[in-house]
Amino acid sequence: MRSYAFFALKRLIQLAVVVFAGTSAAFLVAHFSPISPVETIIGRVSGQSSFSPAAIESLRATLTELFGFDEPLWQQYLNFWSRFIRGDLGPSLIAFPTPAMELVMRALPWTVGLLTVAIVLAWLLGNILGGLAGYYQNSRLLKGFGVIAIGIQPIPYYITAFLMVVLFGYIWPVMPISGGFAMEIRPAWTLDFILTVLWHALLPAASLVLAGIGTWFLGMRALVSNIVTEDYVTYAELAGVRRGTIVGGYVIRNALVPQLTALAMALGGIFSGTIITEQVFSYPGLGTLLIRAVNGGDSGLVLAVSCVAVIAVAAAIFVIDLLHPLLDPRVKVG
Amino acid sequence: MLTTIRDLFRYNIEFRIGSILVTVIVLYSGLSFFSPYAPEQIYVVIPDQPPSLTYWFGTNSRGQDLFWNLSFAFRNTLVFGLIVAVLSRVISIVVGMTAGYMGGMTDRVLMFFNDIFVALPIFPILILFYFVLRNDLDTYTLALIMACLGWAFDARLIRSVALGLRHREFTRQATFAGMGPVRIMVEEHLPYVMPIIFSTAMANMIWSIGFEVTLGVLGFTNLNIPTIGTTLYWANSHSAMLVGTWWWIMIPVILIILTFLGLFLLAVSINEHIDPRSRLRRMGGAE
Amino acid sequence: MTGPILTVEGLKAYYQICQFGQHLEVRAVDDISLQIERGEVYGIAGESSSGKTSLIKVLAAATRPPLRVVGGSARYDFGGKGIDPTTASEAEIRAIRWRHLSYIMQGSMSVLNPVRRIERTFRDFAQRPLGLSGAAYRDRIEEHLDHLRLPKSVLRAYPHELSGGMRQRVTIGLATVCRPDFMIADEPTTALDVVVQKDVLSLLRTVQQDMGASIIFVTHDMSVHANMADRIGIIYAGRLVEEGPTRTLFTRSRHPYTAHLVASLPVIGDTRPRPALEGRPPSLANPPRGCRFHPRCPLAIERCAREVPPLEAVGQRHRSACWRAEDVRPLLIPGETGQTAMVQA
Amino acid sequence: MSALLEVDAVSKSFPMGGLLSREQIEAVVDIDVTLLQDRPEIFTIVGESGSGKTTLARLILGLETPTRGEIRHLGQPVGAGRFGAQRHAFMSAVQPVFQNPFEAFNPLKRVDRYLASTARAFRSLTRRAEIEAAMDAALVDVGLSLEEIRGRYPHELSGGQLQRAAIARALVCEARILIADEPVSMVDASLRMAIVNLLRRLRDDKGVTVIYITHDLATAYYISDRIMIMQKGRVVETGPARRVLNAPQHPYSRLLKASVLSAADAGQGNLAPAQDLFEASQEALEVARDSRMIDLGEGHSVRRAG
Repeated sequence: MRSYAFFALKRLIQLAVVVFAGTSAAFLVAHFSPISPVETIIGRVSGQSSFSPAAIESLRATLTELFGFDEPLWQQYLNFWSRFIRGDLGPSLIAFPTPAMELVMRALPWTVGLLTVAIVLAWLLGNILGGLAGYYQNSRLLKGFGVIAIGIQPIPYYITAFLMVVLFGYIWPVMPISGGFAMEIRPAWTLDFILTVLWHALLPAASLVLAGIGTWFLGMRALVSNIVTEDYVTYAELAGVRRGTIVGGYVIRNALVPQLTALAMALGGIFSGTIITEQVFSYPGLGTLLIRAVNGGDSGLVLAVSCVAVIAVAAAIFVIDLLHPLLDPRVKVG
Repeated sequence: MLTTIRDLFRYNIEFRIGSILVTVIVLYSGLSFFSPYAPEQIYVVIPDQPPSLTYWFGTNSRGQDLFWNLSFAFRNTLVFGLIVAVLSRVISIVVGMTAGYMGGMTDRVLMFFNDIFVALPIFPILILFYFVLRNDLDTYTLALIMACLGWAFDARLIRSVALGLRHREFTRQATFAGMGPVRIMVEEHLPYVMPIIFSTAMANMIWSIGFEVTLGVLGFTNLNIPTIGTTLYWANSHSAMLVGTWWWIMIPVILIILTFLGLFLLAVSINEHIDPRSRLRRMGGAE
Repeated sequence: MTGPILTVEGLKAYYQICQFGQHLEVRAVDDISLQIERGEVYGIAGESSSGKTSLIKVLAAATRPPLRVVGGSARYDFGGKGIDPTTASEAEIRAIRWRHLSYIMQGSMSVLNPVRRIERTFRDFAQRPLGLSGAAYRDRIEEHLDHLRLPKSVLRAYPHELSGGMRQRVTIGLATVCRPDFMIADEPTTALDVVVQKDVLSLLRTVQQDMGASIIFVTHDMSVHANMADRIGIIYAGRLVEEGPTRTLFTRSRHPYTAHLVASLPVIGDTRPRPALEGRPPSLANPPRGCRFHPRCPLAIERCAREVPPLEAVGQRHRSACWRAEDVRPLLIPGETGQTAMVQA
Repeated sequence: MSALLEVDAVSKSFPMGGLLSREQIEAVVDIDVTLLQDRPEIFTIVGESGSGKTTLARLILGLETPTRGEIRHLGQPVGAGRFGAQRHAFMSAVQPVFQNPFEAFNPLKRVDRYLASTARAFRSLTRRAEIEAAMDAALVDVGLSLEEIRGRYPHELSGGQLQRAAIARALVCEARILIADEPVSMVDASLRMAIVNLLRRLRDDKGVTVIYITHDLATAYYISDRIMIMQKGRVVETGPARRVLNAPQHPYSRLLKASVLSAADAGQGNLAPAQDLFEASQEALEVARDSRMIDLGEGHSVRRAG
C-alpha cells in the first residue's frame, strides 16, 4: 500500500506541473492581449452617458489598480497566482461585475456532466463492440459496425454536432437543439427539471458519443485482434474455457488496460470537442461561455476558462492514472 | 517502396479507396489555379443559384461560384494541414527518436515535457491565441501554433518503436561497427519509423484541419481567406439552412467528410501494413 | 483398454497463404503417420520451422487458417470414445478438452492470463470438466497442488509474482488437474534454467506415470528427449524421417539426419570433436524434390534427389525414411568414448 | 606475460524500484579475471539467469560502468559511454558476438555495410579496394567469402552464414577479444556445433581470445580452456574447464552438473532431482557474504565459508 501512495504522489507532482505550466502559459498569452479590459470597460461606461475627462481618468486609475496592471509583470504574475489559489480571477466584462470565476463555476457542472456521460457511453460501447468485433472476426453484423466506424471516426466533433442540428433541427425537428433545459422550468432538484436537462442533453451527448465511439471501436478491435494471438488466450481456448469467459475475462479485460491509458491521453482532445459541441447546441457550459468571452473581448474570463479547463483535464487524467494499477496488477507502483 | 504502394493499391481496398479520394480532392484543389474568379471577389455571379450544369456546386448568397470558391478553400485547408503535419512530424521524430534511442535521463526528461503537451486541452489555448492575435492569426501562424501543440502524442508512439529498436541486437552490431548515434538513428532506425510517420501524418492532418474548420466556423480566424471553415462561417452567417441554400453548407461538409475519410483510410491501411500480425490475419482471411 | 491412444494416418496440413495475389502453399505437415501408445511419452524432435508445431496444432484441434488440414486423419481413442480432431465439431472437441486431452504450453511469461489470480485461472480451466463445486472443488484443487508439491499460496498469486519455474509448475498443475488421458507438451522447458528444467521435467514425468497418461512431447533439444521420451519421432522439413525407441535412436540410428543430431550433442567428460551439419533447412514452400534431406546429406546418392524414400521398418518398432538406411552408422555414440565410427560415404 | 584484459575486483549494483528507493540489487560482486596477451584461450562464464553473467559481459564491453573496481584493457581503464580515441581503440580490440544470428543484422539493410563500416571506422581504410580486401580476409577466416555476402540482405542468408558474417565483422577490425553472450542458445542443433567449432578455430588459428558466456555446461566443457561458475553475482568456482567440470567442488557447481540432461544415458529416464545438492547450494548462497575463494592448486579455486 505504501508503494501505491508513492505512485499516487508521483502522479500528483506531475499533475501540479501540468497545471502550473498550463496556467502560466495561459496567463502570459492573455497578458499580451492587445485588448485592455480597462479600456473596454471605460468604453462601455462612457458610451452610455457622458463623463468628464477627469472622471474617466480617475475611473481608469481605479480599474488599473483593480486589475493590478500598474505593477511589473512578475508582480502581476505573483498576484495572479495568489488570487487564483483563492479562486478569484477578477470581474468578468460580459457580465460585469460578476466575478469571472463565478461564471466559470456556474458553467462547469454542465460541461462535466455532459462530458462524463458522453465519455463513459462512448468508451464502454466502443470498447465492448470493438472487443466483440476483434474476437468474432467473421460476424457480418460486427463487420458492418466496423465499416460504419471507419466512416464516422474521422468526422470532427463540429461536423457531427452540426449534422445533428441540421437533422433534428431542420429536417425532422423533434428534439431541442439549443440550451441546457426548457425555459419554462425553473432550475431546481425536481423531476421535471432533471427530465428536461436529460432531454436537452440527449442530442449534444449523442453527437459526442458518435464522434468518439469510432476511435474506441477501431482501437479496441485492433488491440483485440492482437490479444487473441497471445498465448494465454490460445491456452484458454485449448482448455475449452467458456467462450464468454474468454471474451470477457481474457480478451477484453486485458485490452482495457491500454485503452484506459488511451483515454487519459485522449481526454484533452475530447474536452476540446465538447467545447465545440456546446457552442453548436448553445449548451450552457464552458464552451459557450468561452466563445461569449472571446466575442465580448473579456480577457479575464477567457483566462479563467482556460485555466479551469487545464485543471479539469489534468485532474481527470490524474484520476484515470490512479485507476490504472487497480486494473492492471502488473503496473509497477513505486 | 513503390512496389509496396502498388501492391497496397492493388490488394488493399481501404488503401485504394483512400488514395482515390485523396487524389480527387487534391486535383480539385489544384483546379483553383485555373479559376476564372479571384477568391476574394464577391457578387461576380448571380447569388443563391442551386447546383446546375452552369454552376456545378451552385452559387452562394455572396455571389460566388461555389465550385471555384471551394477549390480555393480546399487548397488553403490542405496546405494548412500539410504544413502542420510536416512541422509536427519533424518535432515528433526528433523528440521520439532521441528519447527512445538515448533512454535513461534524456528519455525521462523529454517524456515529462511530452506528457504535459499531451495533457493540455488545445482548444481553449488556440482560442486564447486568437484572442491575442486577432486578425494576425493567419493560416501560417495558426499552422505553426498547431504544429507546436500537435506532436506529443505521436512522439510517444515513435519513442516506443525506437525504444524497441534500441534493444535489438542489430543496433549493437551497428554501434560496434563504429557507427555514431546520429547515423544509427537516421540510417538504421528511421526506416522502421517511416510507416508510422506516414500514417500519423494522415491522422494529424485530420486533427489539424478539424480544428481549422472549427475555428473558422466560429469566426476565429481571418475571414477573408477562403478555407473550409470560413466557407461554413459565411454560410452560417447568411443562415443558409434557413433560407434554403442548403448546398452552400452540405457540399463543403460532404467534401470535407470525404477528405477525412480518404486520409483516414490511408492511415488505417498503412498502419495495418506495419503490423505483421494483422497482415497475417488478412492473408488467412483471403480464402 | 488396448490399442494405441492416438493414431495418425497420412496427415497433411498446409499453410495456404494468399498475399498480394500470390498463392503460397507451405507444406508444414506432409504425410505423417504415427501411433502413440497408452502411458507412453512420445518425443517429437526437429529444428525450428520443421513443422512440429503445426503437427501439434492439428492434434490439439487448434487448426486455424491459414493452416488447413488437406489430407489424412488423426484419431484419439479415449476408452472407446473415438474422436478425430481434424473433423470433429466444436462441441465434440470441447467435450474432451481437459477431461481427456490437455495441453502444456511453452514456458513463457504469457501463458497465464496476467490480470487473473491463479485461483481464477484454475476455476476457468478445471471447474467445468471436473463437474465439482464448492468445498468438493476446493478440496480437489488443494489435494492436487499438494500432490505436485506446490504451496497453496500460489492460488492467491498473480502470474507475474511467480518465478519462471513456479509458473511452469502451475501450468503442469493446470494441465493435469483433470487427470487427462493425453497431454500435448509444446517445448515446456525451453527458456528455463537447467536446474529448474530438470525439476519441471521430473515433475511432469512423475505425474504422467501416476496417471498413466500419454504425452506427445515436442522440443528441439535432443538431450531433453534422451531423458524424457520413451520413443522419439524425428521430423525434418514436414516429414517424419525416423522413429524408434529412445535408446535405439541414440545408439543405432538409421537416418543420417538423426545421426547428426545425436552426434552434435556435447557431453561432459567426452572431448571428441563434434561434427556440424552444413547447409540450411529447406523452405517448406518450395522443398527439394525426392528426399528433403538430400542436399545436406553426406550419404546422398542420385536416387535420393529423384524419389521420396518411404518410412519403413528397419528394426523392432524402428522406422526410417532413407534409401540408404542400411549404410547409416552412428557418427558418435554419446557415452561411449573412444574411436569415432565414420559414415561410409 | 602482460595482461590483455583485467577485471579487477569489479562489482555492479543496480538501484531497485523508484528514485526514492534505496534498495540495490547486486548484479555482480567482486569479480577478478585476468586474460593474458600471449595465451589466447576460451574463457567461459557459466551461470543461470540472474547469475550476473550478462551484466559482466556488458561491463567488459563498456556498456555499463562498474560500481566498484576497474576493468583494464592493455593497462588502460575501460569506460562506459566514452567516445574519444580510447573508447575507439578499445572497441576495435574487444568485440561482441550476438545471441541470435537472425537478429544480428538490420533486416532492411545489406549485410556487407556493417563490415565496410567497421573497416572504415576502426582500420581507417578509405580506398574501396582496401576495404574489400579487409572484408574478404575476415570472411575467409570464418569460412565465407565476400562473393557470398556482397549485396545480400539478411533474409537471403542462412542462420549459419549470418552468424559467421557477424563474427567476421568483429574480425575485420582485428579484434583480440570476442565476447560471446549465449551465442548458441537460440540456434538449432545443426548450427550450434558449427558456431562452437568456429570459435575454437579462431582461438587456435587466429589467436583470438573468446569470453564465452553460457548456461550450457556441455558446450562449455567442449570448448573452454578455463571456466568460471557464477551464482547470484558471485564466482563460486573457477579453474581449468575440464578439471572443474570433471570434479566440481562447490555445491552449486555440482548441482549444475547434476542437472545437465545428458544424452549419454539416453532412454534411462534419469530425472531424479538432486535435492541434497540444491539445499547445499542454497546454504552456500546464504553464507556467501562471509566467504572467500580458496586456492586448490593448478589455478582451480572454490568459494568456501569463513
